[in-house]
Amino acid sequence: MAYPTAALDVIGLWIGWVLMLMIYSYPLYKENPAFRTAEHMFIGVTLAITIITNFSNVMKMCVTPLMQGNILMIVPLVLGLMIFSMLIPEYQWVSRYPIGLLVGTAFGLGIRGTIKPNLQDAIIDTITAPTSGGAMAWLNFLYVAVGLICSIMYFMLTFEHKGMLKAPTRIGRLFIMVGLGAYFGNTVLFRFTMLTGRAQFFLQVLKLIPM
Amino acid sequence: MSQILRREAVYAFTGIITILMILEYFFWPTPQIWADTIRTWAIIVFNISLGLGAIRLLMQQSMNVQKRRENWQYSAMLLSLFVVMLLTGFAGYFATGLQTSNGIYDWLFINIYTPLGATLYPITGFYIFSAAYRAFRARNVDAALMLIAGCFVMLKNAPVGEAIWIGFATIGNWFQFTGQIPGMRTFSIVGAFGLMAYGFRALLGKERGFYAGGE
Amino acid sequence: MAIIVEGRVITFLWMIITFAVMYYYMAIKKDKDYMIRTLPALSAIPEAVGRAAEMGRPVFWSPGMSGPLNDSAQGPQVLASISILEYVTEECAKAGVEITAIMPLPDAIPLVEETMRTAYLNQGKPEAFNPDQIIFIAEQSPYLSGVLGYFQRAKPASNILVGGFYYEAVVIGEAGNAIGAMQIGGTNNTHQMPFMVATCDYVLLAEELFAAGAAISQDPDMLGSIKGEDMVKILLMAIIGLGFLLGAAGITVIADLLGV
Amino acid sequence: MSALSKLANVDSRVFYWILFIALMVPFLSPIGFPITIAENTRDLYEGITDDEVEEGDVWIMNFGYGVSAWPECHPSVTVCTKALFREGAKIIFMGPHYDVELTYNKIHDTVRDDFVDKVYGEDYVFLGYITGGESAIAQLASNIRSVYPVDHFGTPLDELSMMQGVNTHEDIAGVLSSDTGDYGVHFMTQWQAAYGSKLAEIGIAMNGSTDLPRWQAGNYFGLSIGSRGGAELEILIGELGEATTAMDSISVSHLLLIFAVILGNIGMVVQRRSS
Repeated sequence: MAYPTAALDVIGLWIGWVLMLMIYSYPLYKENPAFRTAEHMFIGVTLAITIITNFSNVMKMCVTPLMQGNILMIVPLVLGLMIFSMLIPEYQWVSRYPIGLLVGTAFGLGIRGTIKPNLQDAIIDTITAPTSGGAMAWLNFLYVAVGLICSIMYFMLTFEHKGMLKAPTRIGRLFIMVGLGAYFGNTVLFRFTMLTGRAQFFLQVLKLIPM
Repeated sequence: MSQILRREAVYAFTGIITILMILEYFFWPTPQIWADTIRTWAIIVFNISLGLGAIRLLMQQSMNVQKRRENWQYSAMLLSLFVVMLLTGFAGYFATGLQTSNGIYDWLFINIYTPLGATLYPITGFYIFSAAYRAFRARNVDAALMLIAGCFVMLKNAPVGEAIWIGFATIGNWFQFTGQIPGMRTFSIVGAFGLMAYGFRALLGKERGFYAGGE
Repeated sequence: MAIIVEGRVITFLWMIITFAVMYYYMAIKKDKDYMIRTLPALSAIPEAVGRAAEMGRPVFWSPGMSGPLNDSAQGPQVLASISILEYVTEECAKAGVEITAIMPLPDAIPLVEETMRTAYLNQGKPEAFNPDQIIFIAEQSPYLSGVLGYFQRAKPASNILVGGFYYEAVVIGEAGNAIGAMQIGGTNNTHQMPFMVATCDYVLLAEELFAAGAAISQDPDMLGSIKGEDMVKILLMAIIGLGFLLGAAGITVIADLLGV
Repeated sequence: MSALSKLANVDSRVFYWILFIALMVPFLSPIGFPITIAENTRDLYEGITDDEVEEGDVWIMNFGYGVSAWPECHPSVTVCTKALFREGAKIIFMGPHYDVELTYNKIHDTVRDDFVDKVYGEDYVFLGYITGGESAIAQLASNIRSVYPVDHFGTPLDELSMMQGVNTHEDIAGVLSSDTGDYGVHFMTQWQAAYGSKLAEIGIAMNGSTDLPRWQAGNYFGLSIGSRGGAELEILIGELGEATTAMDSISVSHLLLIFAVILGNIGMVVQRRSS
């Protein structure tokens, strides 16, 4: 992307740069009016974008087909508007029907979709012996199977971690800690990459590095 | 009658939809029109329901201004920017079907929303640094294991790790491709069970917390 | 099993077995009261309130950004968090400790208010509850600023950070550390668990959050289904163990069966 | 309090300043550490090149990330878009974020040379914003036109030549989903698990830990993890770009963080000993 030349674009670029500094004045200094201004600007702009984007989506999916003769589309339109009864205490119960539609669909699709990848495929991969990789591959095969059994045992919620269960559940928690540690390490890469993008933008606007 | 309409009918309605979604999957190889209709309606209702959060936020911000609460000026600025963005966006939408066809909306979208959106979320990069420094401490065996796994994965992700010592990448790769698998796979399995438990209770009409004001 | 779509037979069987076992413990064996195992984070709540009483400082509760109650992933976490809030509020009412709730969830406000009012009522102090103890701040960043500002002003002795947290877990957890608060965390969002483990003294991981909610509410259906889940987990562990041994011996019958 | 135990309580802002400056230095004087390719990334690249993709195949590219995650996801999406276009595949762009149009404009910028001889409606289409979570992705598998009656620009799908006869999961050769949220998981549960659709995740590093077991179990045919995956893909396609440039800053910042963690732990040990 080249450095903008049109006046409005250059102004826009520098406004974005200043807004960035206003936001980062919070961690780099402390919570202050500049941060709060930029933050409220973001909420106001995002709110408008949210309303318009969803409005146009409802028009595309529901209202336009309704006006083109698809009478059934009146049902989701009415159901959708029923959700706003949440704002009127004595009619709050009316909103339970659209919520019921959302919850019912979410759980139905969730249940039917979660079993194969999260249970079947996961177990098949865990119990399938390595076909190459020598001793280390077999050690890893043992590690994952034992680790998985102990970690699941940790999440037995109606059996006290005592007696026979004490050792495997304790080991299970350690396997979980290793998982969370690796997760933490990967999260650092994600967060720092986003911040790197901002550091790059900082220098680009100052023309210290190319856009 | 109205009590049934407020409770039992709702739970039955939710349960039936859950069951229909499940039956379609197991008893028909291809999606069915009646299930398509339910899903399409759910998407539209979900779209419309997003307006609820927006209205609540607007009500709160307007109250701040009306009652001159502390920092009400920020709310006034938020509302005025919101109105400008909304009017110009709808002007563009009703003119061409695309809100970004309006010059003011497009300019605000590119030069106010984008930099702020690209700046606010990465603020977590700062906080993860101090969280790692302050909290990532080997207080006990659990924390020590988390610390070790985290550091080796970091040294594997950053190219400098391998440049310093190839062992960092080897050990880091072990944690990435083997070490974390039991823990992470357990969360997927336990999450699947949790979803089935909640779904089953909702299906039986025994899970009522989802509805406004609960039971 | 020709009526079940090919490739989905085992998925169907797995669902039916899970539901049947849960139903058995929810409905048929209802007389037996199931107990949730000791959850250190739950046992630490009286200690957290006692600490606040000693230091003369408030207790703070927040469910995190979570999502709407009807969100199938975040809704259940908010509901479990509100059950825990009831228990914490009762302990606070008993000890005469102030409790403040800051939350960004508009649709859960009635439930939170109702829960806290009931908790004070149960302790015979209905007049001690003030709706202003519940502060609603929408949107993630204002919510964060509000919480951090509250920490600076009130310096709560104990923080209860339980629910569907997003990246605010890092910020609030670390800020709570900085003011020396005792922190009890809990979430089912995997992406925030490392930060809670790092910044909190006690943590409810994944399903432990729902188990804590059930242990407090003593909802028989919830307890029954959790008991049912445990039983199916035992079956699962048996399959993994047997499958592993057979797999090591080159016998793939279980893996093949699971793929049907 | 001894100097060493003070290490455990350095004001966070000190680190924040050092971090932000440290992130900039490599942009001014690049270092360029070598980058090895991970197996999951290679599987992704090989799954969208050579005989894995046929001329005229229709693929979905889901922009499941917003402007804030551009540095993390966009380099990988750029490489994968180039690779698919060069194999003659047709691409449906879509996404669940309000700013998906900005990401669509950006892909035109970062893949400019490959877009030159591509025609909208024949080689690629932009369906735009989608919401509704798992229901929307499940319905997309069943009937694209019920979710998208028209494309982002208001053109009915029936008027776009590449969309003729394309309306269900069966008509889609493969899905590439790049997510900060859950839409990639929705494609897994409602497309890959349900119909065996070919699916890969171009994920953020944070989700790498949950995505890796799924790649190992075969739910994803390939997986790119964060900007590191982007740098590896840039090497595989032979055109270094933004992700490779960012790797030096990643290296510096990661070293800084590990140094701070060590500092914090030393401070803690000293504090324990002295108390």
